[in-house]
Amino acid sequence: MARYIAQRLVLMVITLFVIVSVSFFVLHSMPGSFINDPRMPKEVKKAIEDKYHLNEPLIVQYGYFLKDFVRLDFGISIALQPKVNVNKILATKIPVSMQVNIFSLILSIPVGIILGIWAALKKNKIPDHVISILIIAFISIPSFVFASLLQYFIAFKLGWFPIVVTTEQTLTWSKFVSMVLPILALSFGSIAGIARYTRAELCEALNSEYMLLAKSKGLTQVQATTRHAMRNSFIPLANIIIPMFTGIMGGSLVIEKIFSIPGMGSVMVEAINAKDYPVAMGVLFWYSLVGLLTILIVDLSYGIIDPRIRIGGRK
Amino acid sequence: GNKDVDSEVGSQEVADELDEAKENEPVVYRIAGGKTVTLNPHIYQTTAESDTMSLIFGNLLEMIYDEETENYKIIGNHAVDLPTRNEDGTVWTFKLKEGLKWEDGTPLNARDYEYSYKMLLDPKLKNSRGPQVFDADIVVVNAKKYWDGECEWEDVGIKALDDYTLEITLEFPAPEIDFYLAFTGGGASSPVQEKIYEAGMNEDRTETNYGTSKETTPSSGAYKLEEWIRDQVKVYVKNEYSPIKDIYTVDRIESRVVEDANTRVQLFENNDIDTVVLSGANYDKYAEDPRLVFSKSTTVWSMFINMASEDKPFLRDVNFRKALFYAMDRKTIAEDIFKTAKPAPYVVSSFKIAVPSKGLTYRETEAAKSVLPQNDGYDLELAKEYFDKAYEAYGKKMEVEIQYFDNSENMKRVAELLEQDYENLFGADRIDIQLRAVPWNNAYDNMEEGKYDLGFGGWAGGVFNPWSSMEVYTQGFTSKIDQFKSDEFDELYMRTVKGDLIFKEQERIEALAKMEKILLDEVPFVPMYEPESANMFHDRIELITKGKYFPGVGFASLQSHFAPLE
Amino acid sequence: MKTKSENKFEFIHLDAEVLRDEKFEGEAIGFFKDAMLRFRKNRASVAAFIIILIIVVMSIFGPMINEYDYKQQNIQLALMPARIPVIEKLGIFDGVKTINVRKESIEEKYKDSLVEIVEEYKVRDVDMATIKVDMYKYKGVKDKYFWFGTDSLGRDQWTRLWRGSRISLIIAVLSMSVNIVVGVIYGAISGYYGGVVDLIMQRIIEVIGGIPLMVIVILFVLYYGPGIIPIAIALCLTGWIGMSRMIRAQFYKYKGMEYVLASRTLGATDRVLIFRHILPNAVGIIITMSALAIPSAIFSESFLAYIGLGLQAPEPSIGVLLSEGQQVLLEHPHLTIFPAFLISILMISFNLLGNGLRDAFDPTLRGQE
Amino acid sequence: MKNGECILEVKDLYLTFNTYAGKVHAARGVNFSLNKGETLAIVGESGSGKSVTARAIMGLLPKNANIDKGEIIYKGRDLIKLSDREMTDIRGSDIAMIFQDPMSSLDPVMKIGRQITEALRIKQKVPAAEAKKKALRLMEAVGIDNVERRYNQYPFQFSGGMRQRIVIATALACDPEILICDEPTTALDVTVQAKILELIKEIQKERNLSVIFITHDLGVVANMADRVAVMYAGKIIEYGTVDEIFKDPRHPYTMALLSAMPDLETDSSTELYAIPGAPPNLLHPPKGDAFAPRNRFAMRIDLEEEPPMFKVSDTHYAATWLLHEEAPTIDFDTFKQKTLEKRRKFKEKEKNNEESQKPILEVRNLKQYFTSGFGRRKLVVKAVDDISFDIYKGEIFGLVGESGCGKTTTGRSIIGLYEPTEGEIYFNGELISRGQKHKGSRKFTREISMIFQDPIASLNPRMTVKEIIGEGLKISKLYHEDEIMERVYKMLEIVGLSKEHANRYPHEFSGGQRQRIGIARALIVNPKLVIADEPISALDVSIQAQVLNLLNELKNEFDLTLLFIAHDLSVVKYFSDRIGVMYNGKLVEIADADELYRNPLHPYTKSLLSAIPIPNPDYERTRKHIHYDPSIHDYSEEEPKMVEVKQGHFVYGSASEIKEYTKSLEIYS
Ligand SMILES: Nc1ncnc2c1ncn2[C@@H]1O[C@H](COP(=O)(O)OP(=O)(O)OP(=O)(O)O)[C@@H](O)[C@H]1O
Ligand SMILES: Nc1ncnc2c1ncn2[C@@H]1O[C@H](COP(=O)(O)OP(=O)(O)OP(=O)(O)O)[C@@H](O)[C@H]1O
Ligand SMILES: [Mg+2]
Ligand SMILES: [Mg+2]
Repeated sequence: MARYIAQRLVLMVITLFVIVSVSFFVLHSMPGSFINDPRMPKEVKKAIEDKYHLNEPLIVQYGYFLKDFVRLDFGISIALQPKVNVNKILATKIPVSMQVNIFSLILSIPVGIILGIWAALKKNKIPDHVISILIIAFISIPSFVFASLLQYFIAFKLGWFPIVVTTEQTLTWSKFVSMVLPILALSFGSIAGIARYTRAELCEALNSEYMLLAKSKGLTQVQATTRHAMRNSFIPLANIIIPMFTGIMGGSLVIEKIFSIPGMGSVMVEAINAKDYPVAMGVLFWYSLVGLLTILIVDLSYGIIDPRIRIGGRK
Repeated sequence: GNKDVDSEVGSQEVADELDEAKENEPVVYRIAGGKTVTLNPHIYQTTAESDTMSLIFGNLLEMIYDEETENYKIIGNHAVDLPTRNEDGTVWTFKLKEGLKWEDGTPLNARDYEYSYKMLLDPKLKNSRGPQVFDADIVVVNAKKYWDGECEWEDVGIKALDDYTLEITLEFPAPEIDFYLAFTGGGASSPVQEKIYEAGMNEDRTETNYGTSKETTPSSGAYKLEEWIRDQVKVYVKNEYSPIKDIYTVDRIESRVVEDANTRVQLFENNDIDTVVLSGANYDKYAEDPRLVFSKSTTVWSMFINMASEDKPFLRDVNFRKALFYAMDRKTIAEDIFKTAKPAPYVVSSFKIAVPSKGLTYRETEAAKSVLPQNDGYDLELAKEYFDKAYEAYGKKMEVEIQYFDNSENMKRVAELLEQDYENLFGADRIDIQLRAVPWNNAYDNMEEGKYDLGFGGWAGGVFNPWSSMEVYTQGFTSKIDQFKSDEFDELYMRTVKGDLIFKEQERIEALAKMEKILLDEVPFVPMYEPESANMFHDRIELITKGKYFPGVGFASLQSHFAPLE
Repeated sequence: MKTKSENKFEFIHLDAEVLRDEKFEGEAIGFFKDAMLRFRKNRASVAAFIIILIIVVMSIFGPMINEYDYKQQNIQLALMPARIPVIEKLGIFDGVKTINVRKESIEEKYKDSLVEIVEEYKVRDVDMATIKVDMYKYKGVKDKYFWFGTDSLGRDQWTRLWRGSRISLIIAVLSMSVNIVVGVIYGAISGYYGGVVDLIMQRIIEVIGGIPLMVIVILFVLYYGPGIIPIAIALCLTGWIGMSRMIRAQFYKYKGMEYVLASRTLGATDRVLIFRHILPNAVGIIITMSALAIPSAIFSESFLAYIGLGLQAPEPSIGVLLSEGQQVLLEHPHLTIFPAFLISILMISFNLLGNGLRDAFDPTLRGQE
Repeated sequence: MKNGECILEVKDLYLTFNTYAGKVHAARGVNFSLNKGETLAIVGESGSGKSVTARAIMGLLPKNANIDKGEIIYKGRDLIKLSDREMTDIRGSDIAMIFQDPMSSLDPVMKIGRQITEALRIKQKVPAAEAKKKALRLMEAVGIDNVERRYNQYPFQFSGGMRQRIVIATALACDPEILICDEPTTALDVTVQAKILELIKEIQKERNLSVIFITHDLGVVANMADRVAVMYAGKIIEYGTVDEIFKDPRHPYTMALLSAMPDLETDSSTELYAIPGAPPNLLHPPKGDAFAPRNRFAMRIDLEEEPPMFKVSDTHYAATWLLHEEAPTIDFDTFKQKTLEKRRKFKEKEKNNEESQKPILEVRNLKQYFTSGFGRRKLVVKAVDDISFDIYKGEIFGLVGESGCGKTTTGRSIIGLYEPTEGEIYFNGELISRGQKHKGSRKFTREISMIFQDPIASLNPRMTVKEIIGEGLKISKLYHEDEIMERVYKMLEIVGLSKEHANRYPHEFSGGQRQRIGIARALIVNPKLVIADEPISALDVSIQAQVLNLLNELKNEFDLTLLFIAHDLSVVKYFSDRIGVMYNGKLVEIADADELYRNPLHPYTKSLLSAIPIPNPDYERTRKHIHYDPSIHDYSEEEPKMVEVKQGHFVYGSASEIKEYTKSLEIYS
């Protein structure tokens, strides 16, 4: 096992390196400069760009980048938060998004699963249809419309929740209350995703032979479903749920903007728009790393959930 | 001077006064705005940042609203009074107040100023605000050389003669108002605290983290940061050590980052913030609201024409450009698309002051009125006439592309409107207009490189110096986005800004009118409108300016009267 | 009686040599025909299919139904609320708008068009009122009907919406087609040859998938301008990955099937095996994935429009309309409601269609259901 | 309740399924009763409604099923009327069921122990320790060793046979009174099957269980049952004691079924009896006797009226008009006479001529290893491990062995689907074992073709029959389109299908027909050697005969040489000239078919032979199954070899074993 993980990690490092390198060249081939003051004299602009080696051949810049990169240092931001270390920017932004995301997870996983189970058990009956329609509706209404409506009606018109998230740094009750709407807005999508997936997997599991055996043992439908079908559906479910866990570090551009959450949502887009290469590269690296780790975790989780793989049997 | 990104986002500073009844309750002013990128005064970029800096960074001088004269006024802040100058206006001397202190109580004196300028111009740091002292209204001796690393600091014309005397030596004489303005407000000319600036320096002395967090942003101004959470909130409270703190009535400013315009309006309606800037989309709803006040801008937005186009010779034809000029429906653009803007068939904004002593704007002068075209420059007959000529000369269908900014709905609409208007007026068989969305900084790059046909742009400039704003149209200007070239124009510019006309009020104004006329005749760009933003202030605020917007101080909300919060 | 029953107990097959297999009745039913038969029995999917057809037809002819043009502006009639004949009698979509005005201007401006005063209040000692105004009367165009209202330049939203859905659909179909072609070829090669080829090809996918879509899309739009084709291609840059994974899985599954082996023992070439034997199995999946890919492409397009990477004006798309509408959502909801409704309907329909197709093409359900 | 008393009674059970195509009438009035302590076997072709009936008893019907009428009386209660909750109490504790497929009926992610104790813990609230004790006892009872360790393992760590034992243990955990076994051994090897059957019998005796045993294998029935019910098209058409059914069947279907089984006595020179046609489509159940269209003795009334149950004896009933007093009497003997006399005789094998002395195929030291994974996870499966044999022209070489022993792999290596890890294969004296990619070997492989096991999986569902059959010709590019068509039609004719079938798709055909299409595909290219990989194991008994007859016929007509792979020894014996027995990747014995049956030497061969179920209750009662334990071989000192102990009789063993084998040979003769 350890050896397998080691092998995977080595492969991952290589992949990551290629991703980062390709991205480096792609990013740096964007036209434009991070200095967007058109009144600045040309030579001043050039001098400042020179300071960041931006006028040198790409390959030389790549060399500079690699030198720091091996220490996982992406340097300082040049446009988004000038002079602030990229990793530090991420370290302040990620927890903010995480706070909301964690609650959204806590909400969406059980709700999604329960809806999925319910729909599967009532397959092709009214609850199933209602849930299915809801799921598609959740998926199909763009989040910026959805979040705006939530904010307008529930926060502004009804006044049940604050319009924007409060600024407290620790998680207090009032902060939590203010996060309810963004949490909801974030959750609809994942609830729908989980429910849909659960339903599909469960429908399959419910028709399996071991369910028959379980029922012929005298278990009730509910017992058989929870004890057997759910467990077996969990393997494919891990495929979408685990990425949700690792995805909590990201933020939603739209929802964070609407509810004024200073999280990760807009960082990448802004960094690209502002040509803030260090930030863009940093975000890209950490996200790719998390992404690849997620794939690895998903693969390993199969082993944890499925004894056939854990104990080394063949599928 | 900055390029305006989008006129919809204006500045947000305001003030108030203590209510007699609730003496001990601090006056709180709550605002919402965009993100602050940096508070390092040597590298900031936007007006929003300089507005913030004005609160926390003191300077030698300060511009305030004077209730008596009902106008703005420049007073000494760290300086005892206005500076003195030598005869030809090249050497200026500030006397500093005694007992000035930084936020932490350590003394602040002329040496801090000198250090600060030294750092601003440091050849290794390559601060982007450096050009402010060698490529702006004032040009300090040898500043550019030092920035380039070509001379010693001793050669630069900025000296702390002693702890309380600062001497600035200029390469060219400067009018008083230009010189004063260079030392008001917070920004590159405010001092930085050496201790913190040095502590944040990296090994190579190429970067410092000054102004990147609350800890690294010491106050020398009327307010100090109590809290700064990046991209979320800033709280300012009065700085006890500030010599001018009593001018402001507001004790505490809470500023929230809210990027979504709808959200801001809801927060305002919900009484969570005290003021809001309305976008065009939200304006309709409040069009008749008595709380509305309007702020002005120094920018005239124009449609630039690539008058040196290689592949489209008709763009080089002044008749064609004039046709575009006269066919532009400025009123519709200003009133129906932007809602709050004003049609502007001219180059110099109506907000710019020509006679600072009287507060007289350039547009109010006779000289300016004489160059103003009729009927806002909207004359379809004339336009057609010009177009026919141009069309005849070219002989075939003209295909032009308008580039617009991809982040501005309104600019898109303007482009859409122009497409329809021009095609309808000149005939879709004779002119075909294409639209192209471009990220705004790329749009400017394209224009600089002459890779465009028609494109929107606008220059902001100092309110008090309409002349120096003309630099952008001179041939020598390095970031030129138009393709206009005129020796006559350049000469006039040199004379009004660095030459013989500097201190000759009337001739200077006439020269400006002449420059404007040259531009309007050549039409390197078609002026469209000047933005005004609609602001709303909460009932509890009574603006000291009575809703008028003044150069340099805006609505002076921080000096205004505030009723207590419920 | 007796004879009759004797007759009854007479052997009838005795002489027949060998009993032969029964003859078939009816037509031979091919795989697709069978799938279609089963698809037709799924009522929800058929309904969804019909709705999609209607939308497609409307996206072609919708803009021609009324007298307006998608780019014809009439700035005097900007932001008119929706007004639909007949339905207006029900009190909705009747061109009435609620606005806040000074009380004095009711007399001055809105006297004729006033429908109702909802509320009166004071701001800064000025009398204000919330009133309902018939905007069509107010603007003096009582004879006009903008079914879905107008946008901020006074263009007819109905026309723009259908025009927009046409363009969204074109983008979606374009990007989907490219995704399918690339995905199928890539997945087929990777899955069929397996081994080292597969290993390398999968690593390439990992890398491509690792580069954030945003960067590529922005670059693309920067270089090629925000046209239909660049956006469609931008959506393809990583969009084919999902398809190729599915196809690869199919190939893994089917390349060991006995009939593939059978054909191989007869000396079939790789090409025959891939295109004749294995790929047809993936057709169901391809069709299903396509049906599901279309709404997600429309969705991605609207997201791009939201962050400013929309189409070239004045061309509308559902995404462009939505992102324009969102900015004035609360003030002029008609600009959001209609596109949002359309996109939801499209999504729901395509999803239902996709589900129906999946069932129809599922070989395990063949014959029985 | 005393033995012999009726414990469960199914009365007139009528069951339908709602499908898109219409109502499927799966059970059309099923009547039977089960007595305490007895084993009732229900036999019948696939699709006759056996499983449905069983599931109706358990109350575990699929959602689209409806019970239209009927009663299932258990202890005075009608199970159909019970709510699901009440049924839950009955399931497991009173009536338990074992399903066909042991691979999928255990939850793959739950430990074995928990699966056994689950019902105890949940339903009877037995404390954990006690439940575990009981489970361990049960596991021991079903013949699992090392129970303590096994208790905490997962299903995938068990072999198929052991899993089926666990399923049985699970079913027995709550001490049910009735055990329903729905084809519990069809997925298993003969040897394993024999063990499981023994086990069920033992347990039944021990616990005095009543068992309903569902199967389509008459051999198994003969072994297991006290009474037999024969089902056809959703009805029980005959039931009686096992002797009555096997010795004195009354329904022509039962007779046909019994006649269709090859036994060890018949040899391939005689045609097997095959029931013609295919079972009726239960979407539109026929009027009258459902079997009539396939019945040689159908009478006019059979087409018009459904026959009632006629009583033959107290225990024996049959539903056929033949038992009507006015009908002519057809008993089993007449049936046999009438049908069997008509059987064609195939040409006797001509042995010992010049041609047949020459091997057409020589396999030398063939090794085929599969590796998966890499590094530490590398796993080498020695699917075929050093085997050598020859096949002579015109002969049928049978290859038998348990599942997974490498039979298929051998066949596929020969045809070139795999590149052998080691060893050579010569076809007509030319080396062909260099994998498919070599152009040279393709020419030879065209002369070898293959028939596959699964008639469903081996036909491309998206191609018409004519495309499937014609593909080989098309690929060879030797013929014109018209010529290909002509040959396809001819081939269809030969395999007993007609021209009009050519445009149909495989799913429209029955299993037997599909396999015939597969045979047509293999033969149309005029192969010299045909590898038939279990061509009949997926088919019903009645259809098996059709296919075997066809192969038999074609063999002579086309002058084929066949490598016939199967795990059913009785079929191999019937069909082959020589037989190779494989075990775990190695050939352990090769001999002439008769010789092998007469003188099996290798203990594995003996075990295999003893496990064959024979559809003869008398024989089955006395049969003793010989267990094979591979650990008896001690090859640590002596290298085992393949040795010819008698002319044409090879056996694998170490020198000392060979000596023993030779000795026993002498005793035989
Ligand atoms: N869920 C279902 N939906 C529709 N038809 C079904 C369903 N289950 C079974 N049938 C049909 O009912 C009939 C009887 O099926 P059943 O499974 O009882 O056959 P069987 O005798 O057990 O056959 P086998 O030996 O293949 O297991 C078949 O025609 C089958 O197609
Ligand atoms: N492509 C393959 N890769 C890895 N292992 C394989 C492969 N094909 C077969 N095996 C393994 O080789 C062994 C022999 O398989 P083979 O299919 O030849 O058995 P068989 O005797 O035909 O069994 P059955 O009666 O079940 O068909 C099995 O353990 C099987 O799992
Ligand atoms: Mg069955
Ligand atoms: Mg096999």
